[in-house]
Amino acid sequence: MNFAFSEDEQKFRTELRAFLASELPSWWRGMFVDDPRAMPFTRAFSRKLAERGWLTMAWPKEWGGAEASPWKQAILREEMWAHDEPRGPQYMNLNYIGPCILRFGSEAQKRRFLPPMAAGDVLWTQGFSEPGAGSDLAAVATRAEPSTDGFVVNGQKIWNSYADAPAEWCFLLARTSVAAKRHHGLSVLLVDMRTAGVDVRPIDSMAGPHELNEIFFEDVAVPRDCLLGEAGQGWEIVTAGLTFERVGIARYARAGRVIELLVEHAGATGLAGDSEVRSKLARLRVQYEAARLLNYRAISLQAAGRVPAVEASIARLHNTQLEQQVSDVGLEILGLAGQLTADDPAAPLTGLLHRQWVRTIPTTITAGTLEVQKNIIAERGLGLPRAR
Amino acid sequence: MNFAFSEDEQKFRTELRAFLASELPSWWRGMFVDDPRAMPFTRAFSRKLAERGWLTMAWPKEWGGAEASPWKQAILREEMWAHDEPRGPQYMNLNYIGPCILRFGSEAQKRRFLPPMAAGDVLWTQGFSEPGAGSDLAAVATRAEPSTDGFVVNGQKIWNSYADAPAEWCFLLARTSVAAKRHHGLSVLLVDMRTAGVDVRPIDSMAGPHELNEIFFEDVAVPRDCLLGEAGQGWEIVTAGLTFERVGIARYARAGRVIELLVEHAGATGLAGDSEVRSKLARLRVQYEAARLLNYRAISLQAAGRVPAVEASIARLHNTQLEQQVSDVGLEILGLAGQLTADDPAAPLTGLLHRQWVRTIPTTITAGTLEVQKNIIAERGLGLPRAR
Amino acid sequence: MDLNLSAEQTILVESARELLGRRSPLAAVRALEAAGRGFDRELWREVARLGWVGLTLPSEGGHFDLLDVALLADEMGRALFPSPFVPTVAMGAWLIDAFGDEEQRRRWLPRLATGELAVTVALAEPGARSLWDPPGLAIAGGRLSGRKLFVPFAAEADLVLVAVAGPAVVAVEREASGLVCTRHDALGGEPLYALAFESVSCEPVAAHPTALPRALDRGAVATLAYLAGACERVLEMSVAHARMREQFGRPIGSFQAIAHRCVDMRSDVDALRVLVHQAAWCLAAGEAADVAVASALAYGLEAVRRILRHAHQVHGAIGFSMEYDLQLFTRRMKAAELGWGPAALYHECVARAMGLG
Amino acid sequence: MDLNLSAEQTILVESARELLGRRSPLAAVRALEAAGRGFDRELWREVARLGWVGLTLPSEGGHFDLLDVALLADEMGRALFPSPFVPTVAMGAWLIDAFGDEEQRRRWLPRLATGELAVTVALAEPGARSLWDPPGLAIAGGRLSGRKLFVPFAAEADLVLVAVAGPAVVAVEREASGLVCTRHDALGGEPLYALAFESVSCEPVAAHPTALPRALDRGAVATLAYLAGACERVLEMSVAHARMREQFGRPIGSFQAIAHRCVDMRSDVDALRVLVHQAAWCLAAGEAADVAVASALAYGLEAVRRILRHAHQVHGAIGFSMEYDLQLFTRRMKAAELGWGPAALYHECVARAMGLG
Repeated sequence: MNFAFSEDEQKFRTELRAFLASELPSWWRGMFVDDPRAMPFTRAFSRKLAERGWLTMAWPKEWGGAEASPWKQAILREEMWAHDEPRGPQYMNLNYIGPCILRFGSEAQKRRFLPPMAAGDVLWTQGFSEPGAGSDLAAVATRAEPSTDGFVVNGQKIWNSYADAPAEWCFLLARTSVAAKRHHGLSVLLVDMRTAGVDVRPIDSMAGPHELNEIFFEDVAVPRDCLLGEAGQGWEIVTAGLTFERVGIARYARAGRVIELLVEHAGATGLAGDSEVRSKLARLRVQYEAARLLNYRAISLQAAGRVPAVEASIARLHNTQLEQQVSDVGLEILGLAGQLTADDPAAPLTGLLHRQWVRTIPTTITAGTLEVQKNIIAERGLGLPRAR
Repeated sequence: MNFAFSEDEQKFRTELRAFLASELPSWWRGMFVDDPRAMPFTRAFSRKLAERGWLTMAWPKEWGGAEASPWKQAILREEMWAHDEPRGPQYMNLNYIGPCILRFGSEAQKRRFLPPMAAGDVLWTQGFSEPGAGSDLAAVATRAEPSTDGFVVNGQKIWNSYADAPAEWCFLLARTSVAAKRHHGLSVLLVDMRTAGVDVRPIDSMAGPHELNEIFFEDVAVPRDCLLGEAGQGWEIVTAGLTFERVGIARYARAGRVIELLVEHAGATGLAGDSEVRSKLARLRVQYEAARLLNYRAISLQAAGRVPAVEASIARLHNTQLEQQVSDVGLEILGLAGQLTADDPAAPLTGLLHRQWVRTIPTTITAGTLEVQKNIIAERGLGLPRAR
Repeated sequence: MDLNLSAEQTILVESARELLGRRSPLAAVRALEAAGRGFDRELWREVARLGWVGLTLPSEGGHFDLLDVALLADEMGRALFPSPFVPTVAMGAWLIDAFGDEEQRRRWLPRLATGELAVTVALAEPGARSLWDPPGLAIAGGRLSGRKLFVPFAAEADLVLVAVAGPAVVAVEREASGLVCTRHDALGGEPLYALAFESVSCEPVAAHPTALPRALDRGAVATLAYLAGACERVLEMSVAHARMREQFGRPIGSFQAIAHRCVDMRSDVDALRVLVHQAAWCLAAGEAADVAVASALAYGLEAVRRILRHAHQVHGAIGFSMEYDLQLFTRRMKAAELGWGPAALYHECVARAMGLG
Repeated sequence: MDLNLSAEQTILVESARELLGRRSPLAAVRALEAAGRGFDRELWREVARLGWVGLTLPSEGGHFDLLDVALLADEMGRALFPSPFVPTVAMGAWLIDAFGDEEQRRRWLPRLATGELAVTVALAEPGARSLWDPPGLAIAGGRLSGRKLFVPFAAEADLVLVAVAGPAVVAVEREASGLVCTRHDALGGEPLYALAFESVSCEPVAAHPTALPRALDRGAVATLAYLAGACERVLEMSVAHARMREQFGRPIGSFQAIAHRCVDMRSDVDALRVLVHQAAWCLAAGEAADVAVASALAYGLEAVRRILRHAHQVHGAIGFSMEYDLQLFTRRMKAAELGWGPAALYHECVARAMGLG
């Protein structure tokens, strides 16, 4: 065991911080604010990362990566999350859509889809949830009926982040067989969002723009070569993808940064001497430490070539609850002025905590609710009978 | 609405406190300690209460009560619980076994069973749980087979508090019909524990003596006139009884007393200035206030002639969790010395918190687990579908 | 001791629920917010005609007390009724009635009771962490200068009661010259304003040192009652969703993880409500109320936070879409939690009252 | 960064689990407690022969560090192995090795490593709320007088390392005249003693001001590792019970309320363990360890409390019957929580280290 980063890794972090300091404009507050500059910025920023080889650094060299160690990748992730994720939606490409294509895709699919991701040139959205299939993803009803040259898709997806960004491609979970029950009949299609019959409707959300959309598919033709893996393999692909994703989000790094800013705020306002504030911030720091190390544990397993399915879910439990705690306690520490949004000049920390708080409402819901995470741990991690 | 006790009620409380101050010996620490003086004391004390008309004061005058208001009864309960329940197991007689006999019993049963209770002359135990029927009480398998002059009982009960006190009677839930499914075939029998074939075996428990016993019934003859209500009415009787019981326990009063003693301890040891201790004790006080008022809400409904089924369960949730919090936080405040039991001369507050803590392990388990309480509230209070 | 509603209280509550359900549906609440307005003055006059505004003013025929104010506020919270009920009725009417001089009472109370005169209160100043921070504004030559923040409904109020150093309370006409009112950009749905006073004419209303803290107690209790009502509605929405929404072939409310969240909400709302009733009763009865008020606040502010987390967890993604109503509650409730927090203040009050040094 | 066990560590852990499972079943733990004894000296010598006691002593052939001590302690906690491992190996061996003079090291370490010399530490004094309260006992003319409380295994130890004013550490032979050892009546299963010193001969071991706090850090980390192992076993027992016990016609582990309690336990144990490993690694590597140690303690002490409540709730009534094994864990874990608490101490350490004044 070793709880230190290597010199090389520390140097990489320093470089990244310098890069972020020079690249992030002062107005940058992340993707989920109403600022027309955000989306173009995030695309340009991703291209710059790609130029430095930092966008898909963990991927194989063959596909535009640098085969960087999981730890360098973790450092990259931490720095990005600590700075409001300037890669925007592209973190999904690197973390799980790309890796799923790497693992399950044909040679032709890899050649077609991976280079644009590695170049920071493409936005993807995921099409999993439906009005009738949220936690119960196996109930997906969107139909992909085999046609002569591929599939015809009909159905509706919902809660699709960034579909309106606009996303150019969709990682779609659809039913290719109605005969096979539940998850057995599902497949993943890679759908060009510019195909006729695809209609994206944004859903206005508390958590900010881009968070929620609906996607309607009406007789959307998807060529056969856009089926990922085999027909019926959708559940396996999505499960693997969600595991990648759980490790792929460094919420703790964001929380850690917010804690630092709260400590500064407490120092500046005299609250550092308030015992309740001290104790609450210390408690957050301890939770942060636990969340960070549990992520590191999952990454250590990855680094050793193992799949940290349960460990990733446990890390996610800690990370999501940490984020909620940080935002609740942070607002409490700001007090009255915590209500002010970034647009109010009197907002402390430029409205950071308010922004953070609205973002933590979906935190324990999207990409698998807290309850679903716990069911996974109970069944796969503890061998308990399926919760009914 | 009125949140004050009347002058008359306050006077009653003052009288009770004076009585307790003169009657409780300095060694009294409640029933759940290894002290041979405890059981005889509690019997003598109950008789003295009975002489003053304070034992079954809420019962009808006809049956040895004083038809006291529910509020006087609440005051009595509070003072008893705050002083380690010197009535011992007899609180069960007044709170629910007696009332069940009053409500479901024949005239002859009332004449036979109520006067000894009112005189403080009899101990009862309850025979509900079985090895295979805990939270799932409807699974009771103890058989009461009809015989020519009554029933013959065979089976095993478990976790029976005070059966070894020794209890003279058992309020037994048994299956009189195997044809009727689940709770439909259950009946309540009033069983003389001195009948041949009844065997009580104490189970050694962390929570102290008398807490756990097993009762084995082997061809135990129970006369027909010891069936309470009708055959098959057992579930209805037990459900009513558990509702009586939930209101009948003033855990908050005990917790309130412990909080007072902790405040005194903090004052005496200089901990009163420790901000963490202040905040934790204040938090307990607030929880105490909530638990107390929720009990009062249930009693207000009773006083208005209504059955506070869901309200009693909610009060119980608060009371049991309050007790656990008080013991956890109390031990934490005592620190190192919190480990010491009453038998160690250095034990702070004569080992009170240690005693309190071991008692709170069963608190959220016996008489319906926390989970069962929540299921009741979900189904009956909120109209949610049966939790499966 | 009796925690049941009286027959008269039951009628008050039931008629309020009926009226608010009919006249102030959530669509109307949304429309006011979209229009950038705080409340509907016409509807305010209407409820004033029913006696809701002069409720506690014997001079205006009111014969109710703070407990009844709390019962009404609870119903208003259920409906998220946008109105200056807390500053005007729970705080302003009481300050004027209890401390104003004869002339002030004659000048303001009749118009207040008919809904003509909407009153707000200006408490916090820049840098304040809570509403209880002692006010620092000073009066010089009968004139007021300085800033107040987080003043509810200020743009639509007629009279502003301003907490000043002392502590004391002075009144300023909303239209007085030198008073500038700027809207905050805040998360709650009801408008809050920053007020800048530049040598604004004011008149003293209350100089007794208990006037301001007691007015704050009353405002806190009425707000908590409003929150209890809002929580109740959020619970109803959650239960309805849990019964209707199916996953894995059955209603999600049949899963214990969801059902028990609803139960925890039920348990918290009930506790909050009895604590609020006790605090209101103690204040109304002139009993020692410090522990009761602080307990209700300490419990309530934390309960609101738990309840919102539960409600969103039960609802899933639909809960944070703007077209669904939960967000209206979430934002107002969170704003009230921050507005009256932090809970630690009240734990400290309770600690002092318990005899902890 | 690498949180995986090394191959050598894996062997250490696996062989410890095998040996403890075979040689120290819970029945043996019960028997020692029933006999009023702290540990089995024969078995202690046996594990010493395997190198567990001299683990960190290069002079005795040990080449492991505190992280390995933590890994072993974790296995011991799983088995509730009754032994003076924490005071002797995590604290005593280190104090003597790092601060003792050449002669002391020669005199004690070889016998310590073979299990001949069991060492305990005497820290708390009457009135102390925690083990970290600064010691007040003073040495006069090379002799020690006063009282120490909560000393583990004192009656069966050979050497007592006593914290004295300074802070410093002195050694006292257990059999020294003037030393009286009285057993506490305490809730945990392992014996604790009050020691009364009356002009007892002692010799200085460590006078460096960091010796005692660092020894406490080491003891804390080893104890937390032991607790992590105990929690792991309690979780296993809970899961086994939840799978086996049926109510309403199905295993109770299929109810989310029960399943999610088990998950919360899993999540707490895992967090505790990574925090403990980090703290042990920082101490062993000579890195700044204050935040790491305080975080592990702050988290661990509260986690133990949560885990015990969950475990009992999953088990129901059988969980508090003495014939079932859970109570063995409950009592030892609760005693350790109280022995090393309160968590607030460590939150304050973290606050200071975060730069909060």
